[in-house]
Amino acid sequence: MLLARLFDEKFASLYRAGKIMGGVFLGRGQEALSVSIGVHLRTGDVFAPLIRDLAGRLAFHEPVLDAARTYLGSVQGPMRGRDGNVHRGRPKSGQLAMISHLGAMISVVNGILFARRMRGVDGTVGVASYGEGATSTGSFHEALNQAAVEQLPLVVVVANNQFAYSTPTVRQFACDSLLARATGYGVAGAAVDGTDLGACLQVVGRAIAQARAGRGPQLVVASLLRLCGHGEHDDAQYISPALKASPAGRDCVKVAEQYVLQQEWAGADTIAHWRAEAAQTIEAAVVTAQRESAPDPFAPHYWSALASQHRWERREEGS
Amino acid sequence: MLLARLFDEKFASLYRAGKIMGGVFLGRGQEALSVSIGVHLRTGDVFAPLIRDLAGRLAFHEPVLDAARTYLGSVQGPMRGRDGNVHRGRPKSGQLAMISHLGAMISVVNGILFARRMRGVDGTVGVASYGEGATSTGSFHEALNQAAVEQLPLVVVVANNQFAYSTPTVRQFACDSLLARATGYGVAGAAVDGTDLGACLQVVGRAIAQARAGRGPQLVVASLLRLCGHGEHDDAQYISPALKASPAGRDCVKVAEQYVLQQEWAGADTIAHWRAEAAQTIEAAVVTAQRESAPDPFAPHYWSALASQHRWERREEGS
Amino acid sequence: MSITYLEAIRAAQARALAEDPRVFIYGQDVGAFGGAFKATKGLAQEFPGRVVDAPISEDAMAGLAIGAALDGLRPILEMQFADFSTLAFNQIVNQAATLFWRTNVPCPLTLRLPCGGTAGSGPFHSQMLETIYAHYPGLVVLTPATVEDAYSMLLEAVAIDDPVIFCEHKFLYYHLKAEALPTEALPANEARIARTGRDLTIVTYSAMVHEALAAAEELRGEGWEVEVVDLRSVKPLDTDTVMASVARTGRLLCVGEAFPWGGVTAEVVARVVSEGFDLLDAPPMRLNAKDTPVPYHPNLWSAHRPTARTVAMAARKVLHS
Amino acid sequence: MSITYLEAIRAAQARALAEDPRVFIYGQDVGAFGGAFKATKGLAQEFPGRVVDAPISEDAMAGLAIGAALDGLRPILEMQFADFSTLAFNQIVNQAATLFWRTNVPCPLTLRLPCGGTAGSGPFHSQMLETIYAHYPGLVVLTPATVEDAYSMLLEAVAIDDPVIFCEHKFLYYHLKAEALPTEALPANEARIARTGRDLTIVTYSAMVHEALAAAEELRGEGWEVEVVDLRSVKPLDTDTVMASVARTGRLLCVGEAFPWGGVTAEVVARVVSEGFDLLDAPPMRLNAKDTPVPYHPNLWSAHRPTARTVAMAARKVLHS
Ligand SMILES: Cc1ncc(C[n+]2csc(CCOP(=O)(O)OP(=O)(O)O)c2C)c(N)n1
Ligand SMILES: Cc1ncc(C[n+]2csc(CCOP(=O)(O)OP(=O)(O)O)c2C)c(N)n1
Ligand SMILES: [Mg+2]
Ligand SMILES: [Mg+2]
Repeated sequence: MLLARLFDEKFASLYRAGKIMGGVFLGRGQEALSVSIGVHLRTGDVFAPLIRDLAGRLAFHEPVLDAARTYLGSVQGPMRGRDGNVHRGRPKSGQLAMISHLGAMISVVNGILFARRMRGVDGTVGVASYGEGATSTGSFHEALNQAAVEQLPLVVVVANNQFAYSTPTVRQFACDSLLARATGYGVAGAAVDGTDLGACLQVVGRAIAQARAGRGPQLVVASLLRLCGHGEHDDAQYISPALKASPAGRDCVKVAEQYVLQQEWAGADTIAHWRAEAAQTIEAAVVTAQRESAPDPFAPHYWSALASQHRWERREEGS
Repeated sequence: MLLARLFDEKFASLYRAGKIMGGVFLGRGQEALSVSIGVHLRTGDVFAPLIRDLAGRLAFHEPVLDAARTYLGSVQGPMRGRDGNVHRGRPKSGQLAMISHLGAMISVVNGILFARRMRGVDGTVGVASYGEGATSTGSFHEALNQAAVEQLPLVVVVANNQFAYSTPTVRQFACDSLLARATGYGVAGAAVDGTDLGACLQVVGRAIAQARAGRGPQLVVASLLRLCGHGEHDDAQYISPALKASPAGRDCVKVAEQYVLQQEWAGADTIAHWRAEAAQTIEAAVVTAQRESAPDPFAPHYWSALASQHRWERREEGS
Repeated sequence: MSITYLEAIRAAQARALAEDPRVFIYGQDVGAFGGAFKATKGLAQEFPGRVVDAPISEDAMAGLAIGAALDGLRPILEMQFADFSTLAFNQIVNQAATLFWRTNVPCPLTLRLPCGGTAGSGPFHSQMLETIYAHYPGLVVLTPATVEDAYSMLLEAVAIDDPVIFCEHKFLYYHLKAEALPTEALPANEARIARTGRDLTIVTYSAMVHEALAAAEELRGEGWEVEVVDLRSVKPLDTDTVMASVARTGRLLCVGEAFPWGGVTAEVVARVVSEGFDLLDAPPMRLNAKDTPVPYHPNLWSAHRPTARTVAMAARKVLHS
Repeated sequence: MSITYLEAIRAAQARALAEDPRVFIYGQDVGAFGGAFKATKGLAQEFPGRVVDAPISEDAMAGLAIGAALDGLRPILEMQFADFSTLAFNQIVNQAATLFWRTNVPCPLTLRLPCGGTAGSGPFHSQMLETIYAHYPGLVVLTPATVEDAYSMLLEAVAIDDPVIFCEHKFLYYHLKAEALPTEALPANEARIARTGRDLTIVTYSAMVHEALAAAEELRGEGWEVEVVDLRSVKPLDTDTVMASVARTGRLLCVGEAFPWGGVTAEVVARVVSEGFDLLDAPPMRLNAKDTPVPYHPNLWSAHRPTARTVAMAARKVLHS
C-alpha cells in the first residue's frame, strides 16, 4: 500500500505537470482496503478493480509498469493506447479491464465464475470493488442478485467513502447501513473500518475465504474517506473539515505504519527503507514508460474492432 | 373483484374464440390484493398497474369499457388501437399506461410524486404493482432507492405468485423474504397473505395511509398463486399440484365470498345477484366494444409520434 | 419431413450444444419450460446444466454471458423479446463490443433477439433492433430470412469469435417452412440473390425478403423482372453483391422493417451511391416502416410496416423513373 | 464580454429556470457542486430546490423526469456523460418516446448529453449518441455547433412538447467563444448555411462544423468555394436546406463524428439521392469516425475522428470526381 500511495503521488505530480494523458484518479485513503483484496487473491482468481484500487492491483500482481505505461501513453502498456488509466487490465491474468459504467463489472465476474464452475474448475474467487455510489445502479443490483441465485464465489467490496463524486450518501441511499442489503439478497455481509489495515485484512480475507469455501456471495462494506478529489481535477471542497477530522478521515497509511511500529513488525528505519525502495521502483517505471513510443495511428490493427476480421476479409467493408 | 374475475373469464373465452387482438393476461387468484390497491386510492392519486390488475384498475375507477375496447380493438378505447390490452391507461386520470419492460413504471410514478411536491400539491399517493420477478430488474432497484432518497409517498406492491412466467422464485432470488429488501432501502415493509381479502385490505390500506401521511415509501409483499397461465396461451404445467393445494393456492374470490358470508355482510343470494349484475355489465361492455369500428390506418394522426408536430411542419420531413 | 424457422433455431442450438462443450444457453424461461417461443424446447433435459434459467435481469444476463465468453465458453443468450435487450444495451455495446479491441481477448457470445412484428404484439414486442446494434463497432449483426439461414447462420454465429447479434424474426417462426435442414451454407457475411431479375434490384433482409419476393412475383405479371438481394448479414454488409446486382439492373429499392431514420436502408443506399453512382439509371429509393412506434391493432400494424403491396408500389415508382 | 459554449448552456438553463416555474434540473452532482462540467454552476443556490442531485441511477433518473414531464413540469435531465445514457436507453426510447403517441399526453423533457470526443477521454467518455436516438420515433435530436445555438436551442428544447435529446459537444465547451448571447435565433429544426460556396456542399453538425469550416478555408486557398451546411437538428432533419445547397453546388460531402455504420451521414446521403438524384454532378461521399471504439491516446483519437485535414482530403476527392 505504501507503493500505491507513492505511485499515486507520483501520478498526481505528473498530472500537475501536464505529463498525463487524460484524467488521474487516486486511491488515497483507500489503500488499506484495496490491498486487503489483492493479498488474498491467488493466481486464477478474478479481480474487477475500482478506479481507486492501485494498491489492490499491485498486490494482485499487476506489473508496476502497467500503470505507468497506461498513464503516460506508452504503446507497450496493456491497453496499447486504446484505453487509458483506470480502465487498464489483463483479463487473461484475472485483472479485468473495467468499463466506466459503474456496477457493470460485477455480472462479468459472475460470468467468469459461472464458466469456471461449468468447466469444473474449483476454488476460484472473484472480487468486484465499487464505491457506495455504484450501489444505486441497476447493474449492481441485478448482478448481486444473480450471484446469490447462482451461489457464485463472488465478493463485492464496497468502499463507502461518503461521497460519489460530490454527492453525499444522504442523496445516494436512505438505509442505515448498506450492509442491510446483504440480507435482502440472501448473501453474507460484513462491515469494516476501512482506515484500519488489520481489520481490513481480516474482514476481506474472511469474506474471500468464505467464498472460496463455497459459502456463496459475500458483501463487504467499508467506511472510510477518500483523502483527495474525485479525480485530480477536483479539489473536493464539498468534504467538510469535520468529516476529515472524524475517524473515517484517518489516513490508513499512517494508521498502518503506526500499527506496524506498535506490533514491532518493523522499525522506523525499515519503513523508511521500504519507502525509498518504493520510490525507486516508481521512478524506474516512469522513466521506462516515458522513453517508450506512443501508438502509431497508421498501424492498421488499431482500426478493426472484430476478432474474426479474417472471416470478413474476402469482401471489403465499405466505410 | 368479482367483476374483475368474471371479466377475466370473459376475456379468456373470447381469446379461445379468437376474438381478441393479441394476448390476454389474467389476474385470477390475485384479485384480493389488486382490489385492495384500487379501493384505497383517491382521485388525484397515481396507479401503475401490473398486467394482472384488472381488479385494482376497476376499483380505481377505470371505465369498464376501457378493457373491453382495448382487447377487442375498438378505436374508441383509451389507446385508440395504438397499444393494447394490459398497456392501456389514462395518465391524466392517474392510471398510467405501462410499458412492457418490467420495473420501468416505478420511477415514472416517482416523477409524478416529485412533481406534485415541487408544485406544492399535498396528499398524493402513487402505487406501483409488480410481480416478484420484476424485483430482479435494475429498474426496480433504482426506483425504490430513488423514492427512499426523495422520501416520496410511493407504495410498491409486490405480488409474489411464486413464478415469473415459468421461473420459480428459487431461480429469481435467494433471500428468505423479499421483505428484507425494505430494510436495505430504508423503507417500511409489510407482508400479507394475498389470498385473504381482509388482510390485503388492511395491509395495503395501511401502507397507502402511511405514505399519504408522509412516512415515505412502503413496500408490500403478498404471497399468493396465479390460478392461471402466464397468459392465456400458457397452461402453467410448471405449477405443481402440491403448490396449488397449499395455502398460497387458495382462490381469493372464494375466500372472500366465504368471509363475506361468515361476517354476514351479505347472503348467498346477494352474492349471486352481484354476480349476475357483474355478468350483465361485462356483456354490455363487450357488445358495445364489438360494435365499434376498428382504427382506420388512413387517418394521418396515427403516423406522427411528436406532440410538437406543428413546429416542424414548415419543412416536410423526408421518407 | 418439414421444418419451421423456429425449429431450425432449436435444431441449431441442439447441434451446437452437442458438438461443442463450451456452448451453453442462458435466458429467461429457457430451461425446463423451453423458452417463451419454445426455441429451446427439450434442450435442458437433453443437456443437463447447460440450459440455464435467468432472473429478469437483462443487464446482468448479458454481463454473465460476456464473462463466460471471456473465460472461453460460447454462451447463447436468449432475450425473451428483442425489445427487452434495451436493458442490456450498455453491456452489449460498451462491454461486449469493445472488449476485443480494448484487451485483445475475444468475446464470442451469441445474442438471440426475437425481433419484428406480428399482428397484435404492439410497441414493445415488435421492434427491429438491428440498426442500433449495427451502429456500434465490434458487433456482428445477422438477420436470417430463411429456415436454412436460421439454422446455418446460428451455427456460424456460435463459431464466430465476436459478439453476434442474431436477429430472428418472429413473424417467420411458424409460417416459414423448409423440407430439410441445410447441409451446406453461404458464409454468414455474404448476401444472397434470392431471385434474379434485370430491371430493378430490391435489397432487403429478414422478413421483408418474403414481402419483396411476393412483390417481385406480382410485378412479373406486369412484365418486370425484379432481382431480390437478401443481405443476410447487415454488419458486415456485403456491398459487393449489392453493387454487382445494381450494376446489372441499374435501379435500386431498399426495403426494411425498421424505423425510417438511419438504419440498413440508409446505409445501403449511401454506400451504393458513393461507390457506384454511375451504375444507377434512376434515383434509388427506400421503403421503411413508419416513424411511429409499432401499432398494436392489426389494421394499423399492417399499414406501419412495408408489405408486398407497398413494396410493389415503391418498385413501380423506381421502375418508371 | 465573451461567453463560451458551456457558459451559454449554463445561461440558457438559468433563464429557463427564471422564466418558467415548471422547469427543474435533475442529474448527478448538478446541485451545490454545479455539475461535472460546471454547466449548472450556482444554479442550485440561485433556484433553491429546483436543481436536484440524483443517485447513480440513470434508468430511474430518466423515469423520474418522464413522470414529472407527464405531470406538467419541464425537467432538464443532465447525464454526466452522454455515454452513460445507454443505461437510461430503455426509459428514453420506450417510455419517453412512445408516451405521446400512445396516450396523447406529451412528455416535454430535455435530456442534456455531453457528447463527443476530447483527447484522452477514451471509449466511454467520448461517444456520439445522436444516431441511436434519432432512429426512434418520438424523439427530437438537436446537435448545436455554436455558442449561439447552444443557448437558443437549449431554450427551445425546454419549450418543445416532446422529449428532446440535446447533444452538446464537450470539445466545444471551453474552446468555442462568442461575443454575446443571441437575442434571436433560427427555429431549432432549420439547418443553417454556415459558409456559402458554389463548388461543393459539406453537410455536417456539432463539432464537425468547425472542422468543415477550417477545411473550407484551406480549400479556398486552392481556389474552391465550399458551402458548409450546419444541420443543427438531426431529427427532424432539414432536407430542404440541404437539397437547396446541393442544387447550387452539385456536389455533396457529408461529415459526422459518429461511428460509420448508419447515422446522420447515411441518412442525409440517402435522402439527397432519393429526392434529388439529378442535382448531383458527382457521387456523394461520407466521412465518419472509424469503426472502432474511440481511442484514449491522443495520437489515435485524432486519427479516429474526421479533422479539418481529412475533411479537406475527402472534399478534394469529391471536387475532382
Ligand atoms: C453508470 C454511471 N453513471 C455515472 C458515472 C460517472 N461517475 C464516475 S465516478 C462517479 C462517482 C462514483 O462514486 P462512488 O461509486 O461512491 O465511488 P468513489 O468515486 O467514491 O470511489 C460517477 C457519478 C459512471 N461512471 N457510471
Ligand atoms: C425487463 C423485462 N424482461 C422480460 C420481460 C418478459 N416478461 C413478461 S412478464 C414476465 C414474467 C414476470 O413475472 P413476475 O414479475 O413474477 O409477474 P407475474 O407474471 O408472475 O405476475 C416476463 C419475463 C419483460 N416484460 N420485461
Ligand atoms: Mg464514494
Ligand atoms: Mg410472479
